Amino acid sequence: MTKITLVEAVTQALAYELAHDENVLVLGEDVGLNGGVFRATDGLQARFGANRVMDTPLAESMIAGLTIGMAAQGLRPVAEFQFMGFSYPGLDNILNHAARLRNRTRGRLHCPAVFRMPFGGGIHAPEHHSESTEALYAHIPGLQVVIPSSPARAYGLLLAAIRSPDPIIFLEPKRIYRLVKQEVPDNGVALPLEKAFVLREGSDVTLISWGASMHETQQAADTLAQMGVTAEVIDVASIKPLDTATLVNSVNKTGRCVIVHEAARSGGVGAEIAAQIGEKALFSLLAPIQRVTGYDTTMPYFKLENSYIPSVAQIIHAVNLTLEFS
Amino acid sequence: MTKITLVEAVTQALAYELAHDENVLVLGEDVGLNGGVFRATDGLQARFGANRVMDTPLAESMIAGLTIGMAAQGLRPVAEFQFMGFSYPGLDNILNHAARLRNRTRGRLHCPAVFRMPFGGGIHAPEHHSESTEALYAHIPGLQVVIPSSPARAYGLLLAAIRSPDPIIFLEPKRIYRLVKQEVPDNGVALPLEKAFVLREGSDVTLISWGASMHETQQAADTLAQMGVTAEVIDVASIKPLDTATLVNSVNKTGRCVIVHEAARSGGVGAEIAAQIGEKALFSLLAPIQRVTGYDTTMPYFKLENSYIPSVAQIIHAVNLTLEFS
Amino acid sequence: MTIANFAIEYYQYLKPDGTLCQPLPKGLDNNALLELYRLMHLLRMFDGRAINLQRVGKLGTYASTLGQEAIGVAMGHAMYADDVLVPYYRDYGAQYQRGVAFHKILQYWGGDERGSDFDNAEDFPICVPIASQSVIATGVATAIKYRQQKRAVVTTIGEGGTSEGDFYEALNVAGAWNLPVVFVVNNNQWAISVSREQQTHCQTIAQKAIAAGFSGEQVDGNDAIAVHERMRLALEKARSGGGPTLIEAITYRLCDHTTADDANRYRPKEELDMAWQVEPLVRLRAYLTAQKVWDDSKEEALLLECRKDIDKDVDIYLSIKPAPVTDMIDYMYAEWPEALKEQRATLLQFGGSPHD
Amino acid sequence: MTIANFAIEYYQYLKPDGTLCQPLPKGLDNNALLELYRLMHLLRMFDGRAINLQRVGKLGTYASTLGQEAIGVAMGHAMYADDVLVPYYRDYGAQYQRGVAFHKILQYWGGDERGSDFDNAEDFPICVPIASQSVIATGVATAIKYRQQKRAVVTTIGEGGTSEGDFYEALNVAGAWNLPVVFVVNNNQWAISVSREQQTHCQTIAQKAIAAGFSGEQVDGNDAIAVHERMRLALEKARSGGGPTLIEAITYRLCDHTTADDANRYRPKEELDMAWQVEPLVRLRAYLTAQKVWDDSKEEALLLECRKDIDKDVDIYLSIKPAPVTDMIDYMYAEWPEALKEQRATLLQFGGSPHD
Ligand SMILES: Cc1ncc(C[n+]2csc(CCOP(=O)(O)OP(=O)(O)O)c2C)c(N)n1
Ligand SMILES: Cc1ncc(C[n+]2csc(CCOP(=O)(O)OP(=O)(O)O)c2C)c(N)n1
Ligand SMILES: [Mg+2]
Ligand SMILES: [Mg+2]
Repeated sequence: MTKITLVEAVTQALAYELAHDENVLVLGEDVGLNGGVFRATDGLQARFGANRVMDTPLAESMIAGLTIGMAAQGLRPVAEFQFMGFSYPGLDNILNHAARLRNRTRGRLHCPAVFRMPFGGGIHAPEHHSESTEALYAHIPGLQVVIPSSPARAYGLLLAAIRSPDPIIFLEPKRIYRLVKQEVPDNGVALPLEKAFVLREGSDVTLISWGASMHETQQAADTLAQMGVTAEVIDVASIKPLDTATLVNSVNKTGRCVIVHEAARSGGVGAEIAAQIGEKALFSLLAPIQRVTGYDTTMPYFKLENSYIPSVAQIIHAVNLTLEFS
Repeated sequence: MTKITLVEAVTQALAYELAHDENVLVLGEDVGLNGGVFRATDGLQARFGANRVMDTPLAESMIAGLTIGMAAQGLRPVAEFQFMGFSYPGLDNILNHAARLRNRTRGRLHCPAVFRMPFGGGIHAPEHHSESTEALYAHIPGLQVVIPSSPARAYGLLLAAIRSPDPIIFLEPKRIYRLVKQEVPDNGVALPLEKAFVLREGSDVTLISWGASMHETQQAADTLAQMGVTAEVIDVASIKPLDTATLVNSVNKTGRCVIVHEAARSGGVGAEIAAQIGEKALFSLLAPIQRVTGYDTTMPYFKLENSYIPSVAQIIHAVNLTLEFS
Repeated sequence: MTIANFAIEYYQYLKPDGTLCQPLPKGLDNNALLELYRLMHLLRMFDGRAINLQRVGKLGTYASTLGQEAIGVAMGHAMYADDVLVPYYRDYGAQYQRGVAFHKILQYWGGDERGSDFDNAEDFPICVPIASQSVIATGVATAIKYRQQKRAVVTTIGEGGTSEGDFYEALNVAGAWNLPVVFVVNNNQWAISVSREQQTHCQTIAQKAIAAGFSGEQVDGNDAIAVHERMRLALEKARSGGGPTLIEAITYRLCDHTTADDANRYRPKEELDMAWQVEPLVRLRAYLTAQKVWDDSKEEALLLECRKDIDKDVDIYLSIKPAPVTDMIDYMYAEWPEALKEQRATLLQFGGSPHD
Repeated sequence: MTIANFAIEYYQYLKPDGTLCQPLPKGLDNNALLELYRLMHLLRMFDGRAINLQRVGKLGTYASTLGQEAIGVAMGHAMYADDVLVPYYRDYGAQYQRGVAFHKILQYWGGDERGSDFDNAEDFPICVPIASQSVIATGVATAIKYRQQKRAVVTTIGEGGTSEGDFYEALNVAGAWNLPVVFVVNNNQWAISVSREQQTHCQTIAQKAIAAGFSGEQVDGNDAIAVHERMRLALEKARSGGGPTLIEAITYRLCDHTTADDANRYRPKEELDMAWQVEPLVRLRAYLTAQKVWDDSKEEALLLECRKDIDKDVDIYLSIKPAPVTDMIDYMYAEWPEALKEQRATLLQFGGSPHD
């Protein structure tokens, strides 16, 4: 089997569902002939036709509303926002309708839609192309927010998202779109949506992250291992709802916790995780939870973005703080 | 001096600034002759003219963008979104421009704008009129988010917001728009924007809240006092940035903390507060921090809204949990 | 060099005095007109009752349709059952004909989500965030087009709402994709306190369709015949692949914006008086009377019948048992996520008993 | 009954073969045309250099203006210094004339915010979130109107961007408030891979102004003379209280969307070949040569002079010292809030040395 990248796994999942369910449609700006600006929909229009893989006019609120209308009719639309930084005009429809359709009709209608978007920095992109505002979506009741951080999880989680009867925000960490390749069997097997993934077991500290920062987090764990510190590494994957049990169990075991995310610190998803661990595992904590995050500033243009994105050194420093705490 | 309500204090602050600074303008849907649907701008158009108090077409993204353009020209526009639930179409411009204008031009331009909106439930309003999504705004770097919970703080904080050289999201808890009256001298004296207000000192537990929930929080403190428990009550007021020092100092003193907010729990501002207290006062905590919040559901229509809004009983229960913790 | 020309047409059949200004469209015989007349009366009476319920504290804020009955009623009558309605909040006339009982409408404004769980499988509930319904309607239309069905989508909006970007984005995609959707604008001259003239510099709202490359037209929205006929044609066009239409129906909001509003603060009294001269019921009654198919005794009987119908629905509404508080949780997801189950327990502990 | 009529006009002076189809507008003499020609060359050369810098890793993604030089250059030339420009990302031709040095434009695309701290106190920086510039421009215009100044605002957008709700909301308020703003659409036929025809069903983009009740017109966007004259008139109208204008400039994106794009994936080769036949520089050169004010030796001298200018700016760009990492914090607020000071310390500890 050939190995594929994360973005190729996205394409593979889309192709699988397009082939197996005629209710599945893909739509967005430039997703057709151009295959999306990251090529996530490469070849899909050629294979499935322009009525299944649709280039929309340039209007994100419309894309959101259109998707909701289609979903309410029982289709399973997968909409792409070209970059997270351009998703906000769609927020109103997502928050006020997608997230509520089932509830406000008491189940008469529902919204089995997926909203995909690449997010995060680190690819030397222009202004507004490097956002990590997953916390905005994660706060909205009625949504589920899922972030894959490996090709296999991209494939399995995207399948699950498309098959879900409820709206899913599917955030793709573009910095690791092509970072690693993995064998991902195209077997149509979905992964569970509400689960965190323990990527590595350890007993000294729990490292919690998601998306592209998983990369630095795992590197930090490698380095720590060489220093004799075994870290348990958890990919949250589902930032809404959180698989609190998995996180708490780990911290109960290790007594130390470092949360890593690229998004701005204040009100980031790390805060919710820290709060929940504080609620459920307070007296297991041997040291305050550390958050290694982006700053409360706009993501800088690319010349300074590496200074913004949490680094391996920062993670290790934070782990050391938890270890040294007396 | 006559006593005035919170919403009247808003009007008084607007009138004061309109009278004293010709760069101040008020704009929004129905803010003119109608005086706003809550009468927050009552009489202002008659007094200051339709070129200072402007009814806009019905378009929130435009209202946001218009406000930014005006502010960049050195005006001090105060825009009203009629309800928080209708503010989302404006989010894109607020996040991508208002919050960034100074930074992305390295100070060449800036955005001294105020975006006012009534928020929260409890007034038996129709669907979509009872939102508490302050966490969305509070996560956006470059914004300050301020919430008054008394007439005096409404007046003083709104003056400060209008005079601020940077964009302020000013959230008005409509449930308490007319709940209490207070003497509020119209002296043009602003309150500091970055400060939490200790409303009541106590030594057994710290109660932290903002907006309309301050009401139940203070009631709970009253009841607790009768039970012999002295609660320190803090009105956060500035939910972005947080006056962490005031919050942490209090918890260091009391050892117990209950955070109350009406917004949905997951990713609410309570999470950030809990996380920061966990970081800075972990070993002062005698019990896990309790969050008394709305549920992770859409704010229900008004028949069920009282079951959603945190109640005095819930707050007292939470305090008891912190007290009983062993 | 002129490279493009556009014209906006205006349609009217029944003048305010009850005489025709052009022959009746075929298909609309007296029986059909009697039915439209009956429905308008029913709606107006329902409307008055709802306002009364609100005044005595038995209903929340309510948006009246007074004076605008011809639009909803004619629109609903022209639609087929398998068309889809994506309404705004003044479409009870259409909703009623499509399976939405009046007690459901009361329930909705009574603060109970179950009001939107009505007897129509596909129609959307009332939309409050203005203009979002427009883009959603294009999605419904896209689904219909994808499945190659011969059905149309109708979506409505106030003239104020046409200033929203969503309205335009919807028109634009409907034009670009030739979608089977009819956009109906209830131009009742006011958006709360903002007048039609303050809202937009357009001579007509209809011409906003020109920005999307398809046809818009104006119709006398107090003329049930005209609204019906233009709707019928637009629906037919949509169902048969002819694409979208924008219909601006000129009417007047004889009521306050909602029961939470006091229009006396901003609306000139003379304007209101003049609007009462052209309202939709009187003229249709005049026509039917001239046709000798209507008289005072029939009117009396009709009013009685309407009252009975509405009494029944009001009774149902008032007797509805409160929903369990857990309803606010149980419909959020197909299944309430495991991770959130604790919250359900908290709600059960503290949510109190259901309110009524 | 027809109640409204609209027409869209098209304007051209200079045909692709370099001959006039109508007399030169007064005010534009040969000297002015020579200046426009010079600026277009300078811009095209800058553009090529920027692409080269990107190819060798000295610049980030860059949006080229190839083929669209007449728009920015003529627009910038027609504006007064105290007008305000709220641009999108293909307006270097105008920005350059308004105090934005080429090295600032390079710095912007080079990933450095200081590129938007340029020598113009009021103009906005390049706008990336499409169509948000349109609404912001209406705010600038509102400020100007409020202060009763005789100034105009110019804002630009691509034809794809006109599908955004923000564009329409901006037109609508500009019409409703009679704002001094000129909306210029660079219709280069493509929005990345989405063609003009897929984007909207409109015959013209100009007609979108009809939806806002003011006039829109089409101009040959490869004809610097036509763009200049129509801009001049629209600006004059705006400054003198005549309200907004929409100008659709028809051109072609001879380049890829940006350096991150490969237009060969979607753009027909024949279309590109045809577009090269009507591009803006050749025709103006033909005209000036026929006027005997231009010849090969002048062309050579001009190119040399342009190269020198651009070399200088590229050198400045390449020699700029990296910004301190704390810049990302220090410009967020007038003063970095007390409550966030810890974060500044963390940045100083871990931000590393500035990158270049
Ligand atoms: C997005 C949004 N903004 C604001 C509101 C508040 N609001 C409710 S109705 C209304 C006026 C609507 O006027 P119009 O579209 O003309 O419809 P009408 O009520 O006159 O039928 C406003 C501003 C809303 N519901 N949604
Ligand atoms: C709101 C928003 N959505 C999407 C994008 C991504 N994007 C950048 S340019 C572009 C195409 C723009 O086409 P057009 O408006 O015709 O301008 P052109 O680039 O052709 O000059 C898109 C989709 C964006 N920048 N902003
Ligand atoms: Mg109206
Ligand atoms: Mg284009």
